[in-house]
Amino acid sequence: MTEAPLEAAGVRQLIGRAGLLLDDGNYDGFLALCAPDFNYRIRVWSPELAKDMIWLEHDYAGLAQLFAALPEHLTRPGRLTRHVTVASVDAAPDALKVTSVVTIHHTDLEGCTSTLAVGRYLDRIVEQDGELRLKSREVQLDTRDLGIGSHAPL
Amino acid sequence: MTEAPLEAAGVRQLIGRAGLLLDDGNYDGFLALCAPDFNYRIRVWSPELAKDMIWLEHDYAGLAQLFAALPEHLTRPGRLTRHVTVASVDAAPDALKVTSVVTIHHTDLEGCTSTLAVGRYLDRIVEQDGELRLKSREVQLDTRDLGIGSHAPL
Amino acid sequence: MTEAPLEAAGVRQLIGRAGLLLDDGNYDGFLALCAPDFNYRIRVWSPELAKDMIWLEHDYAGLAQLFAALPEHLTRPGRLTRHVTVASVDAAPDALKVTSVVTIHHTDLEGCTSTLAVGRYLDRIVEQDGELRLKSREVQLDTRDLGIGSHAPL
Amino acid sequence: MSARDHAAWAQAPRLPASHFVSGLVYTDPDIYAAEVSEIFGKVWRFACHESELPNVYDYRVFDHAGQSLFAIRGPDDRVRTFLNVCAHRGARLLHQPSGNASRITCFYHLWTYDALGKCTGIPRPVGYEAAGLERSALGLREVRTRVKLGLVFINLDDQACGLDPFIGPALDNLTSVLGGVPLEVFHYNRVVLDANWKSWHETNMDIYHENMHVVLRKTQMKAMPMEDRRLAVFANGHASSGELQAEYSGYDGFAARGEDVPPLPGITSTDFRFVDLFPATAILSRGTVVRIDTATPLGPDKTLLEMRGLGIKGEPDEHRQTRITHHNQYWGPFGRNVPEDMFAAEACEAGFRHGAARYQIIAREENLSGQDDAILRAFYAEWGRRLGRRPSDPLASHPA
Amino acid sequence: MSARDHAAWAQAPRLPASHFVSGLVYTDPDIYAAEVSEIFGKVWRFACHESELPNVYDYRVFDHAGQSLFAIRGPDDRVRTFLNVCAHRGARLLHQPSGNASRITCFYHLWTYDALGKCTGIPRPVGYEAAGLERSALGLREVRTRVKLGLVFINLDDQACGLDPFIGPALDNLTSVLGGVPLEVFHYNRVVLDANWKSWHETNMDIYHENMHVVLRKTQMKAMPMEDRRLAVFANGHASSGELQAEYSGYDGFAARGEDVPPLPGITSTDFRFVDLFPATAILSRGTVVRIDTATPLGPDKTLLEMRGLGIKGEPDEHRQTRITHHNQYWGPFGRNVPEDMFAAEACEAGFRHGAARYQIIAREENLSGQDDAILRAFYAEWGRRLGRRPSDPLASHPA
Amino acid sequence: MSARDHAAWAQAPRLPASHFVSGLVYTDPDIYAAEVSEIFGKVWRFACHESELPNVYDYRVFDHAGQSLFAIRGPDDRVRTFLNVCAHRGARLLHQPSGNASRITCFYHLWTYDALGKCTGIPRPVGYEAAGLERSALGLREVRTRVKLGLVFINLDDQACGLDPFIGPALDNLTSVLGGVPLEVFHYNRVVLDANWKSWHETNMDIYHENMHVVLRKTQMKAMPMEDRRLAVFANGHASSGELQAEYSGYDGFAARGEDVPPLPGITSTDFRFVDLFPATAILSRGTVVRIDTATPLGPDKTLLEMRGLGIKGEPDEHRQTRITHHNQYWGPFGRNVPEDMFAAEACEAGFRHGAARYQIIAREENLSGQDDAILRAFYAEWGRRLGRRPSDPLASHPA
Ligand code: FES
Ligand code: FES
Ligand code: FES
Ligand SMILES: [Fe+3]
Ligand SMILES: [Fe+3]
Ligand SMILES: [Fe+3]
Repeated sequence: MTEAPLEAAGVRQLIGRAGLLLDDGNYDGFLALCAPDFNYRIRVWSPELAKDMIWLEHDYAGLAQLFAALPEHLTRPGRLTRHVTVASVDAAPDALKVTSVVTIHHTDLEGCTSTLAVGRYLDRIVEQDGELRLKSREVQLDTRDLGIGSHAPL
Repeated sequence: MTEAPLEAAGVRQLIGRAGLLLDDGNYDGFLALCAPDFNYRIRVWSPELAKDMIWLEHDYAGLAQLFAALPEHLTRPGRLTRHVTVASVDAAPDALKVTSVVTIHHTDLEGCTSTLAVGRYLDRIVEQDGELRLKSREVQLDTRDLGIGSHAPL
Repeated sequence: MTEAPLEAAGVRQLIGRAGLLLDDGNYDGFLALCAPDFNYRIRVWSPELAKDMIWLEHDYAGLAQLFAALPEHLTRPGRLTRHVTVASVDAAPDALKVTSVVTIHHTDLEGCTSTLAVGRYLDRIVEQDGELRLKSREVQLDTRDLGIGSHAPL
Repeated sequence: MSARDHAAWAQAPRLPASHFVSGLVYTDPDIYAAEVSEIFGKVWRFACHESELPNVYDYRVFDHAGQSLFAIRGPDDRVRTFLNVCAHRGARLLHQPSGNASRITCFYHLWTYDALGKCTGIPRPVGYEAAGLERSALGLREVRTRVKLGLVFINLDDQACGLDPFIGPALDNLTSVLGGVPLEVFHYNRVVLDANWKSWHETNMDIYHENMHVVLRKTQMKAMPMEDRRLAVFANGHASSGELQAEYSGYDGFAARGEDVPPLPGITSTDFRFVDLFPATAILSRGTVVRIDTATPLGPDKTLLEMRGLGIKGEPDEHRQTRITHHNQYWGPFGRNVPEDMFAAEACEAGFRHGAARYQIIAREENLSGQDDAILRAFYAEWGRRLGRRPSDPLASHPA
Repeated sequence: MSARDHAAWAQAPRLPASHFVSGLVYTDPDIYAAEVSEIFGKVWRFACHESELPNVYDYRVFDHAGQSLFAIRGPDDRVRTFLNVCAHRGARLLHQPSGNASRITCFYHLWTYDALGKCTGIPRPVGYEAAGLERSALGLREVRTRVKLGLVFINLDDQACGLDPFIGPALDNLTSVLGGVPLEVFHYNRVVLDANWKSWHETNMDIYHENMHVVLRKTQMKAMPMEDRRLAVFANGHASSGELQAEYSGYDGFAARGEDVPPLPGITSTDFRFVDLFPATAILSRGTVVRIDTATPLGPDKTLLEMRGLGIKGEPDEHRQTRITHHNQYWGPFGRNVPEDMFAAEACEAGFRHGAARYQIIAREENLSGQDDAILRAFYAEWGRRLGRRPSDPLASHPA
Repeated sequence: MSARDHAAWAQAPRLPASHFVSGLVYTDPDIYAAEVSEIFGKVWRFACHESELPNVYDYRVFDHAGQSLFAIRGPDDRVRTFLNVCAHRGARLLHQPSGNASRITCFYHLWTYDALGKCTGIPRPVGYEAAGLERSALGLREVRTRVKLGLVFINLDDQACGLDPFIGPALDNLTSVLGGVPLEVFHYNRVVLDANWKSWHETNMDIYHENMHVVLRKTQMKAMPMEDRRLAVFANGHASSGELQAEYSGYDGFAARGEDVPPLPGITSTDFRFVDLFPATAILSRGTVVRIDTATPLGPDKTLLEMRGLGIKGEPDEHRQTRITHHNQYWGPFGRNVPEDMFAAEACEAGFRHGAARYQIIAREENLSGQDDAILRAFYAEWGRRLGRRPSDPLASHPA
């Protein structure tokens, strides 16, 4: 079960930085942490349908298009604060499998903060050119009522 | 004060995994992380009585009995999300003493999330057969109003 | 990007411990983690003024005076729970630059918990006499409505 | 005159009464209470899709007019609906949003019911003999239920007209889409908006706010001029449009849409049709997928919104994945379109709250082309008829 | 007939009026306001246990009828209770839930009071001389307080009858348990339930929901047949049972219970007794421990619940630990029993909210054995008497 | 007599009616509604400081009387204020708290307005021709706006008297401080308090609670005896004090204060002056800095508090930093003074809620020296005049 410490530190760093960059709306910075074959997905379990649902899915290019389109969209005013803690790191043949717990708060324009969503990040991380990169991220949301929703990834 | 990095990584892994397993209701998995002489306790300070209170206490066998009984009980519907971050790791003669901060959210059947409780995990961790194991966990809750309460450990 | 694992572990330990000490109102303990030239600051962005604001700033001596004065002040009853997760650690010539995400809950005297504030700690950490020490902390609050406010640092 | 002082602002617009609406319809608590009883308590309302109850004894719990109900498929394959409360001491009966129950047992004292609402068991019935309680009189409250084109409708009013006369021809342009092949819900989400239910439904009744959505500006504006678009209004407050078009290549990343999965029956991949059912249901199809949304008022400024996405039942996995992609491009919590409508509904709520905005103007007349306010006027005419109030002056003494 | 239509559902059950209760008693705001003033404003109500105020000047703050009060032990060792507000400008006086204060100083302008409620100091009193303010008229509002069997009771109504006539013989079966040796509170927790206060208290007044609790099914059901259990009802809405039994070996892990610590005076380790005091206090003993719970209404659908666990004052540590274990097996936020009752209370609230459930049936007549609804009927009879309303039809014009 | 029973507690104090206030003024919903319409709907109220709108087309959004408004600097450099809602369908217009907009475009259907409130554009206006809608009649609702000493005031009542007669001489002792050199807001924070707006404003109207603040005990108490302090009351409910003193060396760490940055015009570094403007604005200066706070009622027990700190526009960075330090020593969310006043306001709210506290006493008469209640009496006299109610008995039938 023990993770190699070097990898553990790098993984925490990667996941931590990715969260800060998304909070800051630094989408170029976030994409720079992703591998070219990156896949992003939001998966939610529906107890109403007794099914998994995909609420958003993009590859690297699709995500880049989405980020580029954001300024033209009407979006929820305010700021998100992603609090991400790595919970487990497992070696897999092709990548490290990392599970993090994430709590996302929203602060509105009046400075009031509320919990927007909780869930997990299921990340696969690879090493490319000596750097760790996100190869995929699946956001598993426990929270399903997200208010007016979001154009940006969580 | 510096913790040994290998232990630190393993400890974070153990604590992180334990949280995920409890969230998933994987109680066998959780017990597999516990030493045979495991002790679990929920301690709460009562400012009304100016006393510490024990709200739940079990040894390994008692906890196993509790887990086995859960399906027969009427419990709070929904899902808990334990967000656990290791705050300090200290060497002690017989075990590592680990203090984590924990925030527990509850998501109801309609997908709305609220904060259920905040507090700390005070864990003692030992190595057994080459694996780190929880020797004891004391949950110190700051939150005392837990709604309808819980049959399952937090 | 990879942080040296030894430092990473020590940094997490330092930040983690500092949070526990503040929660416990152990201000001497907190000051013992700070360098003599420590600077503490709370910075908040005002979208109303389109300006950064400083809401509190103290050097080591000023902070010690503040802590000493706290018992004489009328303060918010209850307890704070700081949940701090280190997100990134960067080497800089004179210090490690550490960014953490922080979620602060308040539990009132009746045991009910609510989110008080979210934001970041921007810390600079140095090694002195073989120990890591906080050289500065800037608290960047996303939350601006803090209820009745606070005499104590967040 | 440029800006207005209080007197000018408070004055009703110099327009026909049908062409403006008082802001009080969104905020007044008595009007809200009347809406719950006189509208939501008396209309046929979409509850769920029959694919959510595929098997005998499948049930689905939902909220309506402040109350919890459940629809359940009986052993005769018929879907019935009941209030979700026990006849004994009133406890909520079913706690999961969906499931399968051949016998419904109340957790509290174990009274049991069958899927026809009959009370089938009371522990130790002898205790009730002295008082003369009859088990046969203790069934659940059944609510009228009809299925049309796969849509399960309910009505709390036992005296209301039937579903077909209520709907009339309003669903006609979606008949083949909804009824051509069996559909299945693959997406469901619910959200509580800080908005009056009508502010939400208005986003479905007005298509001339297209400029608000960059995704519509880029895919719809040029696909068909507003002047060529046709709206239809029907009796009972319903409306529809069956002739809208989209050019998906207009928006970065959407170009593939339309060639990658067959459209639903009777529609093309670039067609866009919608039906607004009074009071608060909208059904939309963008060729390859269907969206159904339903608003349930929770208070003058709180609305539960439920949104469904549908594909073809039993279709191959790749088709389903593609339909989900199509759905998510516009709809769902991360769609390019829907969050903006929710933003608009909440922004109108904020405007009317505490009386800042006094009136809204629905005065566009364009021969039922895309920029006409006719759908909104038809909605408010029905609203006024049911409440016995004029939308333009809803607190005036009611007409006798 | 199986299921019911609206007309059948809305109709009152064909039962004697005493045998059913309208759902309006849980939801109507006027009824709620009347309950606060006519019931909670006029009854003796359990406030705390005297062990929470062991020393002179110990105080304990609590809520009652929407207001904050505090009980304090005076220099004469007598416990008195006061409204927790300053006579000057109304500020809350005591902010901690408990403490010790020989002098009570308001933080705002430093007016001081003693433990008898007298205003003992006003800074710079000369400022009040012109207006003729008399410090002697500025004491705190004292609330009637009586201690019985260690239980501190208060009454906001200065004209109400005394505590003893109010309680009558209702506490008799717990006299030796509560009064045989000095007890001490070791457990306290408070929780705000989304339920009407009566929905909660009903879980203490109905023992035939035992089937809901797996722990009771396994430890009580076979220990004593329902038919042999005896309930008692008393004047003023109280009730009790003194003859229930448990077999703790029935539940995994509970077997040791009973041999590991002596029972309280006058009760055995397997006895189970309870007393329900009108309006909303229950005292239960399972041989080795005592639980006291008190409900304080905060709104029609919000209730503050306070729960205490008691052991023997000064007992050895191992005894105390064992009693805590016994307590926690059934009670407390992690007990096997209590969370399920809270679930039931909230589920009934959900059922009656917005009028889905119309009536609850309390029609079991079994000669005061375990499945009788007699306790509930006695409670509602008293409720009706105090409010001047019939529980079966509480919005009917009141009897003159 | 020491403590009081209910009858004594409920009795009005034996004082002149001007010398006490009923707790109902904080809790009664009808009184609250009357305050919103008769006070906040009719007075001049501080909105923001002109430095928040330095350039043409700068705007600032704020809340008042439950509604959103915005002030905007026009091309003629004049500041005007408008309700922040679109004339079309009522949507909120501006969403950011501040910004710059030469043209205001509603996001929903793109109606546009200029900085004078004129409706300058409606997409496809032909649609409105049939109904005869005139764009010229569709301007925004403008609200009266006046700037005095850099303070932007607004008034929702078009018939109210002018700003100058309303303020009278109340601001005189701050004329040079506010108007001597251009000031600039460097601090802004808003917080929603669980308190009635008057409970907050009372903390600004009573200076004899100085003992509550350790920082004032140490820096003010000895700087000037209460007897020597002078209060002034003015027509329309305003008040001020221009002659208070502080000795900053009394508090650890504050000693440097006063030598490190020049004071504002016409005041010394150790002077402390304040003005309370009816109904809920306070302006305070501690020599080197200014604080302005404004309370906006959100409900009987909810108040939005906005707090500003001001320095000299264009001053050197070191000066600004020092002023910020001075500001933060006492004020702001982490000041030594302000959080304690918020604590006090919430503690009074808690006391009056649900009627525990019945009256507050404002009976100190000390010739307008520091411990006099004259400011509070002047405030409540004006309050009573505007509402047509007696503060001591506000639910009595109103005087005709
Ligand atoms: S409430 Fe359902 S069985 Fe009693
Ligand atoms: S309010 Fe208590 S002393 Fe003034
Ligand atoms: S609501 Fe503003 S343009 Fe339509
Ligand atoms: Fe739209
Ligand atoms: Fe029970
Ligand atoms: Fe003050």
